[in-house]
Amino acid sequence: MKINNKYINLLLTIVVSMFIGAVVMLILGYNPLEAYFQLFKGAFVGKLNLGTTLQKFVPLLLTSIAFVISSRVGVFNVGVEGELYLGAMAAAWVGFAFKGLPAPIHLILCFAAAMVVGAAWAYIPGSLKARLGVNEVCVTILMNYVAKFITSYLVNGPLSAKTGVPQTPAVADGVKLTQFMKPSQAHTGLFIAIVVVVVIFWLMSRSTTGYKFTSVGLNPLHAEYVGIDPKKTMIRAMLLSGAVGGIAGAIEILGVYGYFLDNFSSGIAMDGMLAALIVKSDIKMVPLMAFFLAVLKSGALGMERYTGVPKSIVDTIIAIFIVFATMEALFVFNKRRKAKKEEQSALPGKQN
Amino acid sequence: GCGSKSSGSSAPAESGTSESKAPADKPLKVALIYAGFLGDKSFNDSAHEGALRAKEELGIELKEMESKEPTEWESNFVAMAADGYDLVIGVSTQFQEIMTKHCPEFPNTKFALIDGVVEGDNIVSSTFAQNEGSFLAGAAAAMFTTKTDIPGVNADKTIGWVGGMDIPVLHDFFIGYEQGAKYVDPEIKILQSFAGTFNDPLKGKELTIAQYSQGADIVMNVASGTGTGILEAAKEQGKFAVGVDLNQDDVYPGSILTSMLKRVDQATYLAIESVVKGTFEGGKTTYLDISNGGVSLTDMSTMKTALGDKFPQDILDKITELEAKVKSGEIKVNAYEGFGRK
Amino acid sequence: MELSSIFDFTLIYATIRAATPILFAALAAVITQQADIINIGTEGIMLTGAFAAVCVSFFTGSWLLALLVSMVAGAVMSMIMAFAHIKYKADICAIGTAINMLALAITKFGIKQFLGTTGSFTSPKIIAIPKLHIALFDNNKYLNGLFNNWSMMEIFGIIMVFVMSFLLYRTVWGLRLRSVGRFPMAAETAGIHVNKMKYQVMLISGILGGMAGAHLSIGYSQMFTENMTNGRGFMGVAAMFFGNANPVMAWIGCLLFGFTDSLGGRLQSYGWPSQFVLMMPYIITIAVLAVSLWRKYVKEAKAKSSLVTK
Amino acid sequence: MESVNEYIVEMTDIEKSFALVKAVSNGQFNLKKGEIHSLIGENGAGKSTMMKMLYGIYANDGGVIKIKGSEVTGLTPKIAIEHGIGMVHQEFMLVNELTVLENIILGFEPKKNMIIDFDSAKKEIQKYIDTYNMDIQPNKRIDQISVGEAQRVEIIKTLYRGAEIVILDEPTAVLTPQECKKFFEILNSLKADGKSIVFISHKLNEVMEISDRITVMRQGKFVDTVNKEDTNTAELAKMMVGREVFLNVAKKKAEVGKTVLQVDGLWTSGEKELSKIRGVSLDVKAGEIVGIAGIDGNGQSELIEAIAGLRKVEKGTVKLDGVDVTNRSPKKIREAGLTHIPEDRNLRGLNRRMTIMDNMVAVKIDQKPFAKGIIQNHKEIRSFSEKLIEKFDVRPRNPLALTQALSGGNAQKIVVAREVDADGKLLIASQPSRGVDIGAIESIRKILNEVKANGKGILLVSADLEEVLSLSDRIIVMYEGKITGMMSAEEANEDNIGMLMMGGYSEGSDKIVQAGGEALS
Ligand SMILES: Nc1ncnc2c1ncn2[C@@H]1O[C@H](COP(=O)(O)OP(=O)(O)OP(=O)(O)O)[C@@H](O)[C@H]1O
Ligand SMILES: Nc1ncnc2c1ncn2[C@@H]1O[C@H](COP(=O)(O)OP(=O)(O)OP(=O)(O)O)[C@@H](O)[C@H]1O
Ligand SMILES: [Mg+2]
Ligand SMILES: [Mg+2]
Repeated sequence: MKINNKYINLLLTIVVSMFIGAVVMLILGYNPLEAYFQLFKGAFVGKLNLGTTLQKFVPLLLTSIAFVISSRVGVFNVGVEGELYLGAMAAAWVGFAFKGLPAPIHLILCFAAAMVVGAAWAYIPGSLKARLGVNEVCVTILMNYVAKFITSYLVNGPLSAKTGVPQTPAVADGVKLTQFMKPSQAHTGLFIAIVVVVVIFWLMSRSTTGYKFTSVGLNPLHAEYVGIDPKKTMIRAMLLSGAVGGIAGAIEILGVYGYFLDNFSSGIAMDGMLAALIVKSDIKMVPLMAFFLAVLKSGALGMERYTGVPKSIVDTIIAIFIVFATMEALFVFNKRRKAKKEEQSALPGKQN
Repeated sequence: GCGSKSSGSSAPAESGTSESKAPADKPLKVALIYAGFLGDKSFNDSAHEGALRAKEELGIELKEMESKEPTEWESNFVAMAADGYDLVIGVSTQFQEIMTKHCPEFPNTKFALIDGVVEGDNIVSSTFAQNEGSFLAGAAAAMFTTKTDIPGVNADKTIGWVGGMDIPVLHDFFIGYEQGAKYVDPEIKILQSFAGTFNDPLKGKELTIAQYSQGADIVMNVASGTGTGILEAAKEQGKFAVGVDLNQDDVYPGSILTSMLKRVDQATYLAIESVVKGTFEGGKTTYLDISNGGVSLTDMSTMKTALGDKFPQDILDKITELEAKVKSGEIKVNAYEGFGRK
Repeated sequence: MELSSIFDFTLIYATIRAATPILFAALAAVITQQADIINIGTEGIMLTGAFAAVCVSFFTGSWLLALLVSMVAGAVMSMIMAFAHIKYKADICAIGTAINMLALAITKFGIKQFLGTTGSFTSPKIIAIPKLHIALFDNNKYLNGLFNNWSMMEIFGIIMVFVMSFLLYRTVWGLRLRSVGRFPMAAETAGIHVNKMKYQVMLISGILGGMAGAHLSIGYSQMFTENMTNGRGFMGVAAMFFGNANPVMAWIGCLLFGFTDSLGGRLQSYGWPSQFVLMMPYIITIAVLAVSLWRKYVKEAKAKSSLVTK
Repeated sequence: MESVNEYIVEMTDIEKSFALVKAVSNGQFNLKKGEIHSLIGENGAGKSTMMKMLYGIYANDGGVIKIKGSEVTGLTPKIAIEHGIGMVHQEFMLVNELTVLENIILGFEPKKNMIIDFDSAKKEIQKYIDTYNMDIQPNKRIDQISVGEAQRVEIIKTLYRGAEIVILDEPTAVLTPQECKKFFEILNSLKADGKSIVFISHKLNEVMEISDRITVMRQGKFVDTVNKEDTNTAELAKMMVGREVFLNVAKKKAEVGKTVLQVDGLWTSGEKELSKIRGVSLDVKAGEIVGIAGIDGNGQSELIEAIAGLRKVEKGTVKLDGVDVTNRSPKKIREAGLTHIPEDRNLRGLNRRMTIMDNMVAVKIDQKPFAKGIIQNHKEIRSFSEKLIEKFDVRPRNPLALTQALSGGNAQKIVVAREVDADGKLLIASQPSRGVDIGAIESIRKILNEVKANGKGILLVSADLEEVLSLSDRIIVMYEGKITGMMSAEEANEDNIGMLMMGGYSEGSDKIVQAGGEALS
């Protein structure tokens, strides 16, 4: 019952945002039916379109899961973007610097490097928070810039392909993830991502690791008292989060580009974080929301390509969509909302 | 200055609605794919200008796709090629890899790459000798910085250079600039900064002011969107700047000595024209340099008007002289790794 | 390398200049944080304010009107957030991020629709917020470099730090606000309308964010560029956390960042690799934060130790 | 004499449901002007809910609330305050980061222009401090004051707001006997000033001592209102629980075995200067209950935390069953045989946002059969917790219920069940019956005695002297982070222990504190 409500709510929210988007388009003199048709088409119809949706879905899914992992232990990890960049760079470096290794081993090495680097990067804000109580939002916002500059330095300096484009040499063909649904850029990284998400889901809901994360996230004092080290656990969750962020980067590099391109992610992880936040880090809803955002993004491309609706309006409508999608209680009817509020406010207040 | 020029940009987007079942003599369908957005007041806008000229003069049908997300560049590119456009133009070096990968898949479509080289029967490429243009700019700046009778110019032999992101092509600009300045005066000091971004004018402004405070009185802008801030700093501080890509002299008349023109518009126009006129020659690379007017400085007329008789005519003379020397090969301008005539 | 031209007296004003946009954003985040709301949407609010300011200034030629309208525009954006968050239970960070996207989109749309261009817009018809010019200082190089031509907003930013400290720690409203953020039930049982307070701070935050935007587009510069905030809103949030939601401490964070940023601008000119110089302000800010908390930690541990007698 | 008008508050046929529970189904409560009226009932009986409706925190679903004879609807805390109602909540409504003064004036600040007039506020508050002889420090922050002081701050807060009707929800749960005595003096002088007082408590002797009338509730329903003169504790207990209650379980001597806990010269940090532990030595043997008596905040919490690995030991050793566990991790210390009922069930004892099932298994999460490697076996966990729920009579019987939805007594039972079942060598029971109703107290005491009989050692800490006296075989008294005395249960009585708790000496104690603080054996 309760779960059903959640999905229905989401659906209703989407309908309302579409309606409002339509009103906006009408006011501006565009035909909403055609625009939505193209949005739909741009996301689903044809290999290129569907493939683009899937290709965009992969990093969104992984970065939102990375965010969810850290939020389990109560860490608000804005730093997935940095982990993604550095993980991508690590994968690219292993990918081109160790050419000649047997492909499967090479591929595993690429991912291992990305995970290690991503995890190491996440270790910094994780341990600062766990040991000194340094606010992680502050640190991760700042660290994202640092990560970007580090990769920018590498790709323009020591690891540059020297082609005039800020990129690394191409990775070995053996480690490139097979693309399917050509000419789109969808690639087998999708399946890797799904496996990662399933593993994480299992880890969070069925394993002692997940239990410990949840326990620490909800009440670190209690966790400490029953013998779970909150600091260690917090750092472990950040390591895992970073590793998943690194995987996201590796998949982008090995699946989409084949080399590291300076500045390749324009806020992928921010969108991932958004997907996670909209559904309040509910791990079951996250893939759905990530997919929804991917559909919007690739549908928007279609809308831009095949209708007269200019990009700026497409962007506006997408943004309005998302604003409405965040409103969880939009369809909780008045009386129930009040009851809900009462229950929430009756819990002893947050007294840090 | 340039702001108003691009105001027509909404028109082509509308014309893109492909009511495609047109008769055989339908206009040529051309798509421009940008690695970024229009409105950068430099590279992209310049290509856009060329395309608009082609539209006006050659009557083509134009579609432009902008995006700052690298993954979308590829899908935009492929979508346009697959959608039956006759000519698809990648407006950035960034399309090199994408075109190498996808152009063979569309043997019946023609492609053009601006600011990079891709081999292929159905592709034309064009590259620029930005180092040569910058050489002239550097020389002009180096001479200008000692003209102390112009208010705002100090006696220090110091000039500045502010770039956007620290990427290879900007180093190609810088190498030429440095060489040009040193050619005029070996003792000159050149301050170099990167903003780390192509779209933060405020950062550009701050860096420029910092260079002014360190003795520079003229700063070259190689920073796309960030550059608007560089130019504004010049005006606000009563100092000077050098524009880039497009003619930016009249953005702040009297503050911008000259602009280094990189005729992206010309390259774009020529590519379109070759298809319209049937002279398209797959595999050809056009190298736009000083000798063919692909890069140059403006005639400084705006500055001349602003300064009146204080305008240092010797700079113009010297530039003309240097231009000739570069053309004749007497001066060889260095290029950054991966650039220069191939 | 000449140290004297790097550590020049102009570095002081450069620091203020670089810190001011972040400072306004930080104050916008501080005030909501006091009510336990993380205002991630500062970035979008600022951008909207910047756009509104340029438009109004361009069309009416009045900077004052432009400033007012930018405040209203910022407030509208923040009230959307407040409404979604308080009434419809939107996750505050989600709606904040969404607002950032919306602001980016509508300003992009607006620049085309109202200003008839794309990307960026400058015009001599944009009237800037005046700078305070004191003719008396003109003849003294130092006084002139240090104190002359400050933008009104730069002065106002500093004033706001103290006004906000006063509001938070001296007034009735501030006391109530702090209780709302820390223990809403306690506030509720003292007869305080928690949600009303939350709406109020969001409104103030929107106004401040709008001003921050106006400062960017008609104070510090006279132009509008797509996404011209470029993460300054986020930096403001970071500064707010740096200062633990205390206005003065957040200001210190902004100054620290502004100082290292300005210093970096000078160091680059001497051939330091640009990326390292550019990442320096971020690293130093993290380091200072970590070290100061570590010192606090050590101090507290010492105070609690049984081996130490007071 | 029983005219309607003499009631200052009348609540009739009150109903209130939450999403899952009917908290109050037939609530009746009348308050006379100038009386102290106790409201008693088991945990979850609906006492707090009734009073929260009167204070406007919850809206009542049914029934009528009259204040001073006229019906009021749409109550909010603000309106309630305007009607002269003040409430001291079970969980203190004090903002930690603010000062005592700021907390008191919150919502009713005196101002000069825009600025808070702290001076006149201080003067006003000083009046109450003087009148009722309540000792508080207005400039301290809440997190720097003791629980007893926080209590007084809460009362002054209601008085400052001009309350004529003062609701006190379990005010004495956290007070020591001495503090309690003082507290009752305050209540009596308030009453003398014509204030009407609602007093919620689980401690029947207190209720008998202070009240004029007593209302009993059971499972959300009104049972009866009686005059104090017409009743006694046994009858009240029966009304509350619905059956006879036996609190004073006969103390059975178990066979005393080897030492399970040996603490030697322990020094550890403290939250306050007075609670720093400076050289404490003690031991607990198998089959005995050692009680630690002392006024809250004299280092008991710190001592327990240090033993349990939750606080760093700065000097000295802790041996558990012969194994040195000084400064080992809580996990390792548990592995060595420690089980621990912590003093604050909400803070440490439970994860309130996890299910009963998850809480029951919290200390065994890595052990077979609940986990194999990192794979959890939810079936085993569930059947295990169902067993414990049954055995310890936790209500509701649903292992998937969140613990935050449980009443205090049932929540405490979960902690007790988990720790007792963990079957260690030593059980530390810190305030095991704080805020728990009389029925639950009875069962918890019974359980502790069983644990002892099974040959475990128990270290009991309680602010409730009666509890320490009735359970312990040996009693240790702590004062300012040191042990001031130790005696066998036979020697102990309220007087000599009370003296030691205040830092004095007692003839009965066989250990004397030396200047350095190290206790001599
Ligand atoms: N001193 C030790 N001697 C023997 N084995 C040890 C020792 N310390 C740790 N181990 C073993 O190493 C493994 C990991 O150690 P640890 O105690 O850190 O567990 P953990 O996974 O960190 O627990 P938690 O996550 O609850 O903190 C466990 O199997 C533990 O039993
Ligand atoms: N906000 C709430 N949401 C849901 N259920 C609640 C809420 N508040 C109280 N309850 C439930 O209502 C019932 C009555 O609770 P109440 O707090 O009034 O009991 P009480 O008599 O004060 O008990 P205690 O002595 O433990 O404080 C309990 O079953 C409790 O779980
Ligand atoms: Mg000079
Ligand atoms: Mg209660």
